[in-house]
Amino acid sequence: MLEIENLQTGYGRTQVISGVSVTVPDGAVVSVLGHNGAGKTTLLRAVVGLLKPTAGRIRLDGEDISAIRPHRRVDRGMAYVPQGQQSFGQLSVLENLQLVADGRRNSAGRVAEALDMFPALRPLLARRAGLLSGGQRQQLAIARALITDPRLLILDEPTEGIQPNIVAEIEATIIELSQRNGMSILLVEQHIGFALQAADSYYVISAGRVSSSGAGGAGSAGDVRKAMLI
Amino acid sequence: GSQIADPTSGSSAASTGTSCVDTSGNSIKVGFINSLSGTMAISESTVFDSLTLAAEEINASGGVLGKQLQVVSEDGASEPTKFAERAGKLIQQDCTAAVFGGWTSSSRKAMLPVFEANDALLFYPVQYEGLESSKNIFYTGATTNQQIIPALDYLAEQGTKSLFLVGSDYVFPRTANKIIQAYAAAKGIEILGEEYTPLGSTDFSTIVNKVRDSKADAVFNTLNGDSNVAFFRQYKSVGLTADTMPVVSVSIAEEEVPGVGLDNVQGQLTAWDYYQTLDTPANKKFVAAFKAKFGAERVTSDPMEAAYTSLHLWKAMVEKAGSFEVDKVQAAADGVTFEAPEGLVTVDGENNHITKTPRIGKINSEGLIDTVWSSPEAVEPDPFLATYDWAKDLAK
Amino acid sequence: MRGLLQGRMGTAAGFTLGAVLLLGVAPAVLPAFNLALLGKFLCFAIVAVGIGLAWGRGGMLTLGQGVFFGLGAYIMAMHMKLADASLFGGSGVPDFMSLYGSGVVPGWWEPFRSPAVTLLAVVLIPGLVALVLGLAVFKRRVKGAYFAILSQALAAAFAVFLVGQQATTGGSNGLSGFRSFFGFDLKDPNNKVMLYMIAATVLLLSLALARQLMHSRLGELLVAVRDQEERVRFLGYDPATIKTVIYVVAAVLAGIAGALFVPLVGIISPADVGVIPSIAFLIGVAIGGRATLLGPVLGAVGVAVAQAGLSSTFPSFWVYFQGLLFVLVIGFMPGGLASLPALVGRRRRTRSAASSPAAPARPAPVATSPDAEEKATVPEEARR
Amino acid sequence: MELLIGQMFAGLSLGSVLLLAALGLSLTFGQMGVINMAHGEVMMAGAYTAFVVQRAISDAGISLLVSIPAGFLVGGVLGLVLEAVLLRRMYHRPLDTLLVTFGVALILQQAARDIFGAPSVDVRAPDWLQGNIELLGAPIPLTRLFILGLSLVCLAGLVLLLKATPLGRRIRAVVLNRDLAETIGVSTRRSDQLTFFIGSGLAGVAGVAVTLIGSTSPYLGTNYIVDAFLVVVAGGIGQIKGAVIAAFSLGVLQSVFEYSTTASIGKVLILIVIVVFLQLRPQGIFSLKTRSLA
Amino acid sequence: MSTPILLPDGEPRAGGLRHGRPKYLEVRNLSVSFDGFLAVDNVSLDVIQGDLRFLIGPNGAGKTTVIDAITGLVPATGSVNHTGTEILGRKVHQTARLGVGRTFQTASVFENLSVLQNLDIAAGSGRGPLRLLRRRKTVDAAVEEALEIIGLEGAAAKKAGILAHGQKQWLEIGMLLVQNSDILLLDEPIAGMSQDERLETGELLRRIAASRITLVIEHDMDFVREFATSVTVLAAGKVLSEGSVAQVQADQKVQDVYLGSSGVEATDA
Ligand SMILES: Nc1ncnc2c1ncn2[C@@H]1O[C@H](COP(=O)(O)OP(=O)(O)OP(=O)(O)O)[C@@H](O)[C@H]1O
Ligand SMILES: Nc1ncnc2c1ncn2[C@@H]1O[C@H](COP(=O)(O)OP(=O)(O)OP(=O)(O)O)[C@@H](O)[C@H]1O
Ligand SMILES: [Mg+2]
Ligand SMILES: [Mg+2]
Repeated sequence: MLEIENLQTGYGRTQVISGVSVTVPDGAVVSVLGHNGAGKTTLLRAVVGLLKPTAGRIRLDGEDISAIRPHRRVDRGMAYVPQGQQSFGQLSVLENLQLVADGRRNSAGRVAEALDMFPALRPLLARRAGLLSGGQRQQLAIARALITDPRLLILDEPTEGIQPNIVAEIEATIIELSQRNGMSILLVEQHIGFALQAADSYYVISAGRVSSSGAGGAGSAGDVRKAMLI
Repeated sequence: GSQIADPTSGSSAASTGTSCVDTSGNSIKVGFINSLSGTMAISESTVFDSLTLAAEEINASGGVLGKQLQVVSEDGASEPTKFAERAGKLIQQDCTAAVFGGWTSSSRKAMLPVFEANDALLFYPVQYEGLESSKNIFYTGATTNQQIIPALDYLAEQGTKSLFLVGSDYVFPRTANKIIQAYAAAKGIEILGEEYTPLGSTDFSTIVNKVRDSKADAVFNTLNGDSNVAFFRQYKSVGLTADTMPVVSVSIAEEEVPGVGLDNVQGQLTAWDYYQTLDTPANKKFVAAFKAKFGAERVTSDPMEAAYTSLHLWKAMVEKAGSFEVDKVQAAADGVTFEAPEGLVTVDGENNHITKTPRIGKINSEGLIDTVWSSPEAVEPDPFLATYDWAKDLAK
Repeated sequence: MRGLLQGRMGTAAGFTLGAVLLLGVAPAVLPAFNLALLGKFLCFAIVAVGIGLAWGRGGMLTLGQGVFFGLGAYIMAMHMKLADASLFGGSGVPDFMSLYGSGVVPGWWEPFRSPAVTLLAVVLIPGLVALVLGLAVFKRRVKGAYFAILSQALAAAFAVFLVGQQATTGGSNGLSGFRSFFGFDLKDPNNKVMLYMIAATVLLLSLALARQLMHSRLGELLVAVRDQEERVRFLGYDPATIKTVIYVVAAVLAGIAGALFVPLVGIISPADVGVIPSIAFLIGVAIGGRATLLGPVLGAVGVAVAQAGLSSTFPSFWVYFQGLLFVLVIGFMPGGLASLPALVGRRRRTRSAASSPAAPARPAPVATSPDAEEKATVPEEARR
Repeated sequence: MELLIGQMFAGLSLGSVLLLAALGLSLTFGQMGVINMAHGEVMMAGAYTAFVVQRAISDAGISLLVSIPAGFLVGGVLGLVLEAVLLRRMYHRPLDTLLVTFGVALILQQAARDIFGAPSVDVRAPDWLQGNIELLGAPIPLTRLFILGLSLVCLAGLVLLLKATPLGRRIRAVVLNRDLAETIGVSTRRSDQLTFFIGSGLAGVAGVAVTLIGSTSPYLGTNYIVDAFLVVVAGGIGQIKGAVIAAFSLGVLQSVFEYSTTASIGKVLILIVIVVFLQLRPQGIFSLKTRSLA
Repeated sequence: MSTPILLPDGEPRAGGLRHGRPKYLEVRNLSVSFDGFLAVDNVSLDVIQGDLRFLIGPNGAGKTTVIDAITGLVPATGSVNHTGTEILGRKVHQTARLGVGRTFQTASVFENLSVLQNLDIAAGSGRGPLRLLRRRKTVDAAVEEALEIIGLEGAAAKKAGILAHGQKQWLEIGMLLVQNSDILLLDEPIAGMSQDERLETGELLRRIAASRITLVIEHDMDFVREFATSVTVLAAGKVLSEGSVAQVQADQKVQDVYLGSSGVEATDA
């Protein structure tokens, strides 16, 4: 599905990612772990196209997409939930969802489906997204991403700031999306437990490089902890 | 520096204007100062053109005292401060023998101290509000008694009993209207309103409502520039016409008519001392020369004629004095004449103004202005209106 | 610590050099006309120093400095008119008042007969007006574009107002035709040199003041307020106060510059205080480098010199040139010329160190602030 | 009575001119944060378009009807170029756009002078807009009525576009968070270009409209720009509703002030009213709150 | 390093300091309404110096709004008493000067200033105008200590904008410390941190809480279990439960709306 090959990127003069390779096979869940500031978000921003790689390649279904604008990548089946509960603050919750559904088949149905997945949003439909609480906004962000029916879902710390019982739900949703719908998922997550439980494989990033990687599953937690302490 | 101890002796230190004018070669420098950029460029560039024409004519006829004129041109950029600065440059750095130009009162007021301090000469070619006389400035445009008062006389003669005054908010309209008020009070004309709009303003709906409501016999218009366009369009759109309520304008000349739109101003009145249509030999020559140089579609106007005249008058003064020196030129000025396009003009050495022939015109269907009334003879300049009884209180 | 000392010495040396050039060399080599012209440019430079503080440092885009410039200038002009009237006319009534007005000096002119009151007012009135305006505006959290447009409207209103008061402010003619300056004859070339020297000295002083402010804690706080005004509140500061202080400083500098402009140029009119001149004040600041100390000064003088040189020879070209300056400098070089060395340096460095991940980081771009030039302005000791 | 109606209408029509001038700004300034000082010059371009069209089609009526879409197109294209060459790199520096576009304004003014000459040119009003109708004795100029109608049509079109179409949602989304918009599949480039095209196009239309009442000269824009910005600011940035209320209140207020005092004092009073008003409502008539600190 | 000024030794404990005259935060009947919607509904709450209180509850429960109200960011009714002083109804900066400090759900530091400058500004709200006009010659002892506490000594001269997310949050905590607030209100201070960073931060919070009034909003229950000395649960704007971690966890209502897998979110209409 997605191959990141020896990617380098950064901000201005600062190189943040220096040669990272990550592969997300079709239908697989891949977790990326790493310390604060390790460059996880930066990596994802490059994958979705918000940052230009200075070297390396990003392939989607075998095709190099490094030069393609972010909104075109969405058309090819990518969806992105950025870190930090982002939404269009002055648009209503409904408009936030419609925005993505616009121009797609059965747009009303898509919005309804997304709301079924996050029923907490229903009573808030008319409220401006900027007034929602952090957690509400995060749910909105995930719902919005799912409306496009992505084949590859990219999530940056999706459970950050979410109440425990919803976290459990989001986790279940993610696993379900991958298992039932065969969606490929690239997940950045700080909860080692969940990150590994859900993942088919994991990568640990530190100082802009992959410091360790392996197959997922709860069993690998020890390896990961060790990798992250270094 | 020198502190002024005794105010009366103050001026003795003043004459630092040891002139740097170079009269040794076979050419002599003169300065032109006009706004070639900014909002006033519209009007002032036409003056620049006619000054250029005059300079070429003079050079072609052998120059002044045998010296060819060498023109140094400066841009006043429509800012008084710039005029003051650039005038300083023309005098001190370029060492010009005389400077020609300026349009707005503010540019003239800004330059006046510069010319006085350096004891240099400025020729100012535009009708203005009067109440001024400097030995360093020659005024070749009309002062109030050569334009506004004749216009009022004409209106009174036509039986006008009431007037509405509309003007741009600056010194010329305000002073003109002060004179009109005094005149009206003396002659029993009723002033039904006096309105000013900021320069460049384009919304006259309130003012035309007021004018229409006043039912005055005529409007006296001292608006300047683009405001005239808006005023006349909106004047017409509330149903006012030259027949129902004529407008006398003192700042609309031939070159402004197309912009205002002939439909909107045809038949309205103007007050100037010169129109392109004047039938004098000097004017025929002037218009022909101008069109030959700048194009047949160009028109000539009063300020252009006054500028053209000013350069020729200076030539006459210098040749009478036999010198380019400022004090000699000043001394020779009185009585100098020139057969100008508007008719014979004579310099009044008393106040440095010239005699002029006031004319009322009517805008015709070609956008030119036909004379409908003309003063029987040239009028002596009276910038302080000293000869008018009713104006006694105006300038203290 | 060594860095600090070097910085200090460097500054002292630079300051001395500037003083020698402005106060020693310029009067010696420049002809009278050019010296007076330079004096006028220095007035613009003083305004620019204030704008540099308010805009470059504080993020307050003041499109209305013409108001304060005008206040200072008109106060000085009123005094000079009154003084001339008593010295030369004897009547005590300025000439234009008897020509266009009632011939009676209005009450609010009278205080400015006194030289002392005038000098105080030149500083205090722009300062007070800025204080009231600043408090009113900043306390209500008017900022960014609102503030810019409001201040622009103010400049427009001020100019329209002045034009309308023909009898008391000279209307569109403004005030001109001055003969003496606190008893000094304005025609005397020595006195003109003295005026220039005053302007140069004031400029040097205002630079010193600006430097002190920039490097003080207040300067740091100002940057904090510029970037995250709301956050500053939670630390116990009132951003409105901080902004107002700097706004007042900028206004006072503009006022003093205006007051010096009048005797140097010999006229002040509404055309010098409205919207266009107010924006024109900004161009030099932007070109020189708004957030630096010297950038605004060099930019202001540079633009003025270029204009004096180019505008008469190529009037329409000058307008294009001026427009292009705005477009190119602000659009493509927001740090102004001051950022040029840094830009060139960076390019060179990136070329040589392209692959090193250890290259020092650049700050994230922050809304409202051009980030490129900021680097140069962090106090040395913070770098240790 | 007659005068009252005349003055009421004067206020409304002044308001409609302000609104027309401010609508496009409300879009480019309010939605995109670009303080476009060249907006007035885009109006000027629209006005000269009317002039050029009238030279080609001498019938004033047809030429007016052709000029409106043509002015929209010319203004829009000018906006597109401006956006593509300059403003796209400046969206994170809103205050700087003010100065850059001021430079553009200078250049456009000078260009107009060099192309069309400094004196103003004449654009004739069609016969069917000459004169006026009487309303209870007060003359209502037809040109004014036409402009009022035109501004309402433009307003309705804009509101519909922004509030009721996906396009409008996209435009608003891009303004709020460019990166996010891009990553959910919205082409920010297209949206920016479109916004600018429409906003500047509206300015072009405004330019065509004002040829009916004022002069067509290189300085046409400078007469409107400050007022137009004040309308947007007083209305609340990005609030079209607010801009409408502000435009008409300012129009009516100005005609009242102008009637009871003088035009100059009226102008100063208006500005003072706005400053005071912003004291009471610093974010304009309408404002949107969010919880973010910024 | 001289004697610590910011962080005296000690451990937080439920109920706060038992001796001396501890400072306290007393919230009574606090309500916040947004256009008729009651985001905070009659909340009463006491935190005593030395207690490390956690505020938990569903998304949208009103936790952040409680802090917003205490710090003067949103208008509220009721009373908030800081050791005998009413602090409700004041402007934000006045409240801050009364010793109330906070962090934000998304880190907000001055990105264009260095770490040192950030701290220095935080330390300085009490400075007189004259000191403000002078340049900073020395580093305040408190600032120096804070740098060490938050582990950013090495980064003192760096611009805050280039710090990693977690470091920014530490910097914010450091700013609170030098600000010398009695009351610290922290909104999800460990969001986005990795496991070991969480632990470090938790330890830091314990040290801080030993001598201050500390209220922390958090969703990570592991973290709450590890570090809280007492917990208040907010749901739909009301206090749902209060007590030790164990007590709260055992509360069926808390399980229903927050912890448990029942998954019903507190709707707020
Ligand atoms: N806009 C930016 N400009 C410059 N540097 C940046 C920018 N954004 C991030 N960085 C730097 O890049 C590095 C990696 O940041 P990134 O956000 O990718 O980390 P992360 O692994 O996602 O961390 P976290 O877990 O805190 O989200 C950090 O050092 C950060 O300071
Ligand atoms: N200004 C406002 N106008 C209207 N509603 C608001 C406003 N601010 C907050 N709300 C609403 O108030 C409720 C409480 O929000 P708050 O941010 O306090 O929740 P929270 O407990 O901090 O949630 P989270 O854990 O998700 O951060 C939410 O439903 C939110 O949508
Ligand atoms: Mg991240
Ligand atoms: Mg919250």
